Amino acid sequence: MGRISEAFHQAKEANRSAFIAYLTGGFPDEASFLDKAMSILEDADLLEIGLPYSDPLGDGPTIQKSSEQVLAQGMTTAKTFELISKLREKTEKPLLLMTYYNPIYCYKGGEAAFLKKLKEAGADGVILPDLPPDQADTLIPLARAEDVDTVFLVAPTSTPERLELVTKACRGFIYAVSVTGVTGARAALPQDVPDLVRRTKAISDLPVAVGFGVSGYDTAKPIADVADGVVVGSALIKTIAENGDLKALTREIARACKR
Amino acid sequence: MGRISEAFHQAKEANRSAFIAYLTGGFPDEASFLDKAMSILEDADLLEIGLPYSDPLGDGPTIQKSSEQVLAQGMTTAKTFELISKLREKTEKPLLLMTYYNPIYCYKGGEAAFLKKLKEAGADGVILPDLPPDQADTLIPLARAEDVDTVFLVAPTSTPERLELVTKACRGFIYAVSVTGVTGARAALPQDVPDLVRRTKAISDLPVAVGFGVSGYDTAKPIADVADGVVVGSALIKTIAENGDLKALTREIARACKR
Amino acid sequence: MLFPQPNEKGRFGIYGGRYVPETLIPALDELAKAYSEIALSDDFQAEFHHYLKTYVGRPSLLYYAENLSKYCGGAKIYFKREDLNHTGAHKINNAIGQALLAKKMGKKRFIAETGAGQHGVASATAAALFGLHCTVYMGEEDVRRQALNVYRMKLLGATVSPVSSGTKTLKDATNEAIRDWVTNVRDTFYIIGSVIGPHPYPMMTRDFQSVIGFETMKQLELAEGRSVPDAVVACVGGGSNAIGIFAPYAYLPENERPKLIGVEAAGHGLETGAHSASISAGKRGVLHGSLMYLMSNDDGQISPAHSVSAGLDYPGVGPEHSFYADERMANYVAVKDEEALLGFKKLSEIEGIIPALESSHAVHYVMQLAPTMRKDQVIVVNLSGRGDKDVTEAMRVMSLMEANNGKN
Amino acid sequence: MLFPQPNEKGRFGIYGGRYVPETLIPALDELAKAYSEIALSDDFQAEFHHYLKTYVGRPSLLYYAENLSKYCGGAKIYFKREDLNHTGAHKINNAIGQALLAKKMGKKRFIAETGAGQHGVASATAAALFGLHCTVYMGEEDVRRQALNVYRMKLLGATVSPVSSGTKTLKDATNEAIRDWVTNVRDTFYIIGSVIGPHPYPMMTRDFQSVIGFETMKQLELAEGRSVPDAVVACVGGGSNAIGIFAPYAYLPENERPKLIGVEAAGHGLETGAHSASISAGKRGVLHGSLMYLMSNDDGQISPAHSVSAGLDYPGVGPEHSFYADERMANYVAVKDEEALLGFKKLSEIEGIIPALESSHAVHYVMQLAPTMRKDQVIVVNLSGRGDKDVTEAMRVMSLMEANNGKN
Ligand SMILES: Cc1ncc(COP(=O)(O)O)c(C=O)c1O
Ligand SMILES: Cc1ncc(COP(=O)(O)O)c(C=O)c1O
Repeated sequence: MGRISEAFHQAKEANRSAFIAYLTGGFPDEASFLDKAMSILEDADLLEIGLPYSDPLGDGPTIQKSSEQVLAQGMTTAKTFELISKLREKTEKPLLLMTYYNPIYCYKGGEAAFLKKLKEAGADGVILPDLPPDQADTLIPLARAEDVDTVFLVAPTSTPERLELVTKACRGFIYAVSVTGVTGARAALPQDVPDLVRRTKAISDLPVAVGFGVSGYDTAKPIADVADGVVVGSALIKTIAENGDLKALTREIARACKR
Repeated sequence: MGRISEAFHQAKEANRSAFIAYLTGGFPDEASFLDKAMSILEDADLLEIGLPYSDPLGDGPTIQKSSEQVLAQGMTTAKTFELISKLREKTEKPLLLMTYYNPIYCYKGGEAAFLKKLKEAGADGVILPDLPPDQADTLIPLARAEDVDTVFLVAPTSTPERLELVTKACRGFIYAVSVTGVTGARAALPQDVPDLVRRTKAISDLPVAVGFGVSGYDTAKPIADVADGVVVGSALIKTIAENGDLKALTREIARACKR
Repeated sequence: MLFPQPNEKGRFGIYGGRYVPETLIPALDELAKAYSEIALSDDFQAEFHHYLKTYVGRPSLLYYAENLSKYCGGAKIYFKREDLNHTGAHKINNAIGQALLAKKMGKKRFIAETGAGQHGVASATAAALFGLHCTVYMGEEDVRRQALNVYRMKLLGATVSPVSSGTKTLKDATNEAIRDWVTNVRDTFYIIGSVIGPHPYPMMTRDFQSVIGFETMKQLELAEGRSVPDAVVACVGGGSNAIGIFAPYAYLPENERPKLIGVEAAGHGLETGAHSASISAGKRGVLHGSLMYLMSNDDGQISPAHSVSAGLDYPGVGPEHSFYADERMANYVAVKDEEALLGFKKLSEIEGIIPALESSHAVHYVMQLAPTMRKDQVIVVNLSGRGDKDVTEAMRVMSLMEANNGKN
Repeated sequence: MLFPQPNEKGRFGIYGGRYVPETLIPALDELAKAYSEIALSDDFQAEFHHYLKTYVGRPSLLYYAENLSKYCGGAKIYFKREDLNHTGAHKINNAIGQALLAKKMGKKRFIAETGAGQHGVASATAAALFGLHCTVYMGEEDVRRQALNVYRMKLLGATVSPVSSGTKTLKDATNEAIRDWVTNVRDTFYIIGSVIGPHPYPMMTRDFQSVIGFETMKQLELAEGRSVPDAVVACVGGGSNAIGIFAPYAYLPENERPKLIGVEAAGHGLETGAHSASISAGKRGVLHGSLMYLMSNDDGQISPAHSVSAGLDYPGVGPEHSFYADERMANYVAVKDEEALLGFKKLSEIEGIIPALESSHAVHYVMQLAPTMRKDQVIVVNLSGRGDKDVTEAMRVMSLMEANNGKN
């Protein structure tokens, strides 16, 4: 079992929903990134590292700004890989790279080289917000070969056929998007989240994590009740950006994850 | 013989070209107008009084501005008639009104009333820069009835047919325009002035005065040599506006008028 | 001659004539002769219509405004889309016609006056097309209001000469153009932009613009099975777009004639004196070479006109309109600035067509007229130009108006 | 399907595809289905062409530019006058097509991105015509450069939403529109303004714009006795006007195909990096949902594009152009800012036609090409839009350039 499946397995055993944290690579700056990540991982079960991108069209303002900031500070794909390596030296928890497709496409050596490098750096999986599985016919086999889990997304708008297609292409877990919309902390989430989780679980044995919009206990709790994982990103970034109490937030989420 | 013919006759007798001065009615202000006019008439043989008009499309900037100024000061057609009356009390020299057509057309009682009033005020003639004689078929007989001389203009562009038509409609004198253009003092005048004067005199016994552009001795002299009268307007207005030596100018013109 | 008026003396009834300095009379004689000998020839007409078709993009559409008609809930409203012409207004029809005639006459230089800048742009365009230089006179106030068109004229290679005398608008620009013409009459052709000026200008401009009305007849015949609508509505500044669509209908026998309605600019309101409604609130007088309805005081001093639309901001109106008004061949009404702005907004929002502020006067009027008519009746509105030139000024005025309304 | 490409997977060769969040995939499926079932139906096509004819004013003229042809001294130059369309550019063809489809699909709200503002105006216009609301995303930098069009959109009742992220131009406006769409996908129709975006957009926009090329064929047949010219020139931003005129020629057998030349914006020069020449100086990559030629750095970060013309200021180019380029079905060249401004000035002065700055790139190129060709050869240039929206900015840039030249 890979680290990702293992993490979900352990959470389930502990009657918890897994806490999946997102942090933009190199945010708030290269030096503090590792500290923030390690601090978050004291409470979180998995970490998504975002490859900063110039045109993050699936992201709301919080993550957009964090990307702009770190790019302006000189973040690159190579440096993101380095940060993953350094994290891997400090933790055995699952690390995933969340990236738009163009940085993979443009990588020297292409998809194969990118995935190889990612694996070498110590990552366990990749999340691809703008690459639906039907556009990934070359990437998926390469990822399988490198044993990098491929996490694709299902959405409230997904039809049964799409659910079938997407869940089949996933390894590690399935990422269910809570809202039609972009990333960003929200005060409340739509009513139909449980339905999407149910529909997904009905056709797949993989764990299902729900993300987009989780901002604290109140939004995390109802998700934790139905899903195998809760993804939190913008709320963490915002807390760091505003020098808020990061520890309090991660503890709050972890608490919400308990059933 | 009317005052106008008489004035030309006397000038001719004295081997002079007549000096015809133009002054905008009420310029530079109502109070000083009479003084300026009387001062000018010490050297000039005839005086044209311009009825100030909002849209003097035959005039250059100097006369335009003088009109704008006096209109802003409250000049009206009635006040212009008053000024003529007052002048008539002081002088026996010929007085002519130079006016665009709309103030006549719009006058209460129309052309007839206007001409009657003009005559009563003591004027001897009217000069109509935007009323060619073929548009004056009602005005001309009314003027004849009031014994107001009608002065129309001939231009360098006038064809033989037009010369014929215009000169026939004139009484008092014929106004020959020296240039294709608007009023305004010029440093030099075109070469073809003598030709226009000759062509006009060949078909009419009336005196021919030349105007537009006369600025001083050098421009007046060649006209005086060929024509029966020299008209000076903008140069006088300019001198008054700039507080120049009006006397020196009128003397200079009078000197140029001697043959 | 296409129409029974003007008479052989260049007058429409008593209106028209030639009240200009003698210097210009021979040029007008030459022009009248050239017009009848050259411009009315089949060859010239063929060439003129060739340019209208291949360059201007004529015929302009006759557009059935379904949304607006439904919104008004009465007669069917059609728009004659002069706004789709190259350069964006009806003015180009006449500018091409006059420029082509000038070229045939061997003239070397063009001058023009402009208010909204549309005639200036049209003249500059015609000059570019025929390879001649054009100087455009434009009041300083209009230079400010219609900055976009000033740039366009300059780009087209024309010289824009701002006029600072008088009211600094179209009237004074016209004075200045006439002064230039008097000075350079021998080689210069003055392209007059409306049905004003000394004979033969009002006739000539009317004839060149009458393509609008003749096209409308044909197009309406196709669309509605009859060439004559129940009413024809057009805004009236000098009156060229209105005459262009009226003239082919105006001389029909009275019982066949549609209602012809000219919409003047009531500015801030006729009672305020700040308007441009020469027929509705003026009297007879002479300006720019012809006798017409005119705004002037008892002394015959021309009154300053006012309209939110620079192209209507003119104190006179063409002699032929003056004649129509007296003979009751057409009716003339007036629409205020703020009403025109309502028409401007409404047509933009409801049909996706931004009309010129000038044309917006006609738009507002038709929105009042249509509901009073039956659904089987038909109105044609001449949409004389597009509003791109006006959006900046309109936004400025509308936000001022809102601010003022807020205060009350 | 009208043309052999894209294949059943929505790709032109390797280009195109659907690189978008999963949330949008069902909407794209729904759209693709509606497009083939509704939009390709005879009824829909009839209705679409009815609007093109009665509202847009099509067919647009094919104008023989005699002055410019003589000036260049080579091939005969024709302009396809998309600038005469209602709203002033080719964009309206596609906006009407997509909006009509959206209406048939029961959508309640439109969104659009815009660079020069022409597509925003076109979308706002279509929205007004069909009675729906439209929100237009526009980069803050473009809001400044194209103020006139911002006003126009507002007047048409649209909401203009300035975008301050990234480079504050078209690319970022498109990101923001996609974010809106992801959020409101259930009732919102995204009207994309060029041949970009995920399948079926590039195909759909191409098909709606191909009316330009099909009309050209017919008109050229009438004018020259042959429907195929020797060369076709068009500017390329996203590539919709170019595809519109190229596509009907592009799939002809190679020996019958005219030279197709796409003119990209070389900005300050390809060597400076400050340009928008994705094919001439970019490499493959993914942006806004499809694989295409693109300007990005080694890490795949999108490079900021630059062009004096807001409508070309985009770092990518449609997948079909990328395919044409690889297959050598068309050639792509690049023209610099200052060269485009020369074209802009020259066409204004010599033909009286002020082109959009975008189209001016094609104008400048044809002025280089025509002299190298024979007098019996024919070039058609797609004059994609009019320059009214650009005159203020062009005057500003030209006077800056003159000031700089003065210094050297
Ligand atoms: C669009 C438009 N309509 C109307 C007018 C008014 O002129 P006329 O009354 O001669 O049509 C103008 C004048 O510039 C104009 O630009
Ligand atoms: C007039 C004009 N031409 C060209 C373009 C570029 O777009 P495309 O390459 O899709 O034709 C634009 C875009 O706004 C435009 O307005």
